[in-house]
Amino acid sequence: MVGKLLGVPGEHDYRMRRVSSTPTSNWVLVTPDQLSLESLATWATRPNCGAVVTFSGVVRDHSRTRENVIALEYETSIEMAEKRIHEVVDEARVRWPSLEAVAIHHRVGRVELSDATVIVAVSSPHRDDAFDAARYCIDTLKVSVPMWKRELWEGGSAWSDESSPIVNARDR
Amino acid sequence: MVGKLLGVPGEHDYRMRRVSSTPTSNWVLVTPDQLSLESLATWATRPNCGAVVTFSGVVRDHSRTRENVIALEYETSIEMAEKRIHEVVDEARVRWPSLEAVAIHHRVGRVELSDATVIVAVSSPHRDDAFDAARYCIDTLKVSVPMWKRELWEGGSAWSDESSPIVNARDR
Amino acid sequence: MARLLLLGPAREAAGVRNDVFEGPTMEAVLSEAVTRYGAKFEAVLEVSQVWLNGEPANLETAVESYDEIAVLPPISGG
Amino acid sequence: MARLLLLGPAREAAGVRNDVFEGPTMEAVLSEAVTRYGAKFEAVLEVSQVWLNGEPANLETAVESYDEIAVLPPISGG
Repeated sequence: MVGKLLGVPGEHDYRMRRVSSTPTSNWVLVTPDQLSLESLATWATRPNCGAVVTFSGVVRDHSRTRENVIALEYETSIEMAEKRIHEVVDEARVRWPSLEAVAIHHRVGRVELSDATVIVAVSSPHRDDAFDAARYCIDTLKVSVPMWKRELWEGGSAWSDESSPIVNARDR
Repeated sequence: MVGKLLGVPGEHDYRMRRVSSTPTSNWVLVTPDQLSLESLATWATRPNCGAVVTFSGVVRDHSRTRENVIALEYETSIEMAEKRIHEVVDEARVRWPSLEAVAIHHRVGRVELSDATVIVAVSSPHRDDAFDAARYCIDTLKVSVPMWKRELWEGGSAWSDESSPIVNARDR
Repeated sequence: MARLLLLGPAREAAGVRNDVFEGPTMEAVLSEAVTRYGAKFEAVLEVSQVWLNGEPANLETAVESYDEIAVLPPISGG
Repeated sequence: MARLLLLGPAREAAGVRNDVFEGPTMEAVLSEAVTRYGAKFEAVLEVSQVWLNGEPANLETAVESYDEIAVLPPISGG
């Protein structure tokens, strides 16, 4: 089980990093449960950080090729996806060393209209870094994390055709 | 009372715009009450929008010139500030016509450590526009909205020296 | 009478947030304000902008009754 | 035996999510998989990438027992 060996869930990572002299932290989660923007943003808010930027991807009622979408359904290997999201976060920290907290949560399974499919929350002393890093995280997640989306409508469903070959986080 | 004539609070604006054929909406508020990221983000989430970006400015424990900041205190004319924030939003809509909902809330009075002083929430079908517009809104608010910040520490306070001459939103 | 609104450091230096003045110009109002509030206010005024009814104004701008003048030191919101 | 993990459209085309194969190479495993699952899977495989134990692999890569091979069609997360 490659993910078990190479990936660790966010909470564990958090505890490990807390003992370092410059405490930073990651919270990565791929889950069938509803996502909470408030949880991620509150968790990312730190007394030494002036800026918290969040991105929420939400299920919309249309796609590039289809109207009347009523839900999305995501399929993945949770451990493989979490490992790859950790690589996105690690690369973001290399590029923006001022980052404090970085949280990325992604849904699997069925997600209803207007619900969040993915949330990125980033804190930094500087807002430019927070904006740039949040954008890098979502842009890179979309092309580097194994995840497949079905569009559901009344009476049918199909794989999304907005797909791209998988690449590595540091190649973005 | 210039603000009363030219500015309208967000809720009123929202109701007015709802009757138009392409419903868009602004929610602008300058308030002594605690801000709620969840409220702004939930309000900004629309079924035709795939992306919601938020920026939260939070009170941090230091400034450019001072350590051990325990709180900030903002002074303004609420009506004048709301009018100028509306101008920021209007200009953002000119630059990014795809924007759906735009909410900007700003605290006045005393704000404690780690609490939000300002929150921007923007939704759009496209995440690039949502990121760019949110960033424009906070960058422009900082140089175009009349607002004065005192830094408070144990036993003293002083006006922030991170200040800049006021400019117009469309000149940014 | 026109209303003068003093904000942030201008309010602090003047010791008041609202006051009233006769015109006829911005220059007349502001020099009367310096006389009334003193050197500390003058120092803040030098780095401030002035608005008339929410729009940028200059020293020549005419001031009439019910106008609102605002003194805006460099801002620090967000 | 090595484990084959089939995800998204590859899982759908194959009709299974997990399967087991003998090596000795990626090429041997994948051509046996095409035989087992048929033309629809072959079409998906052609646009997919393959990983061995979480790292990109190619047709020459050796496959041993307990290895995990993943077939990754173009992704659509976020």
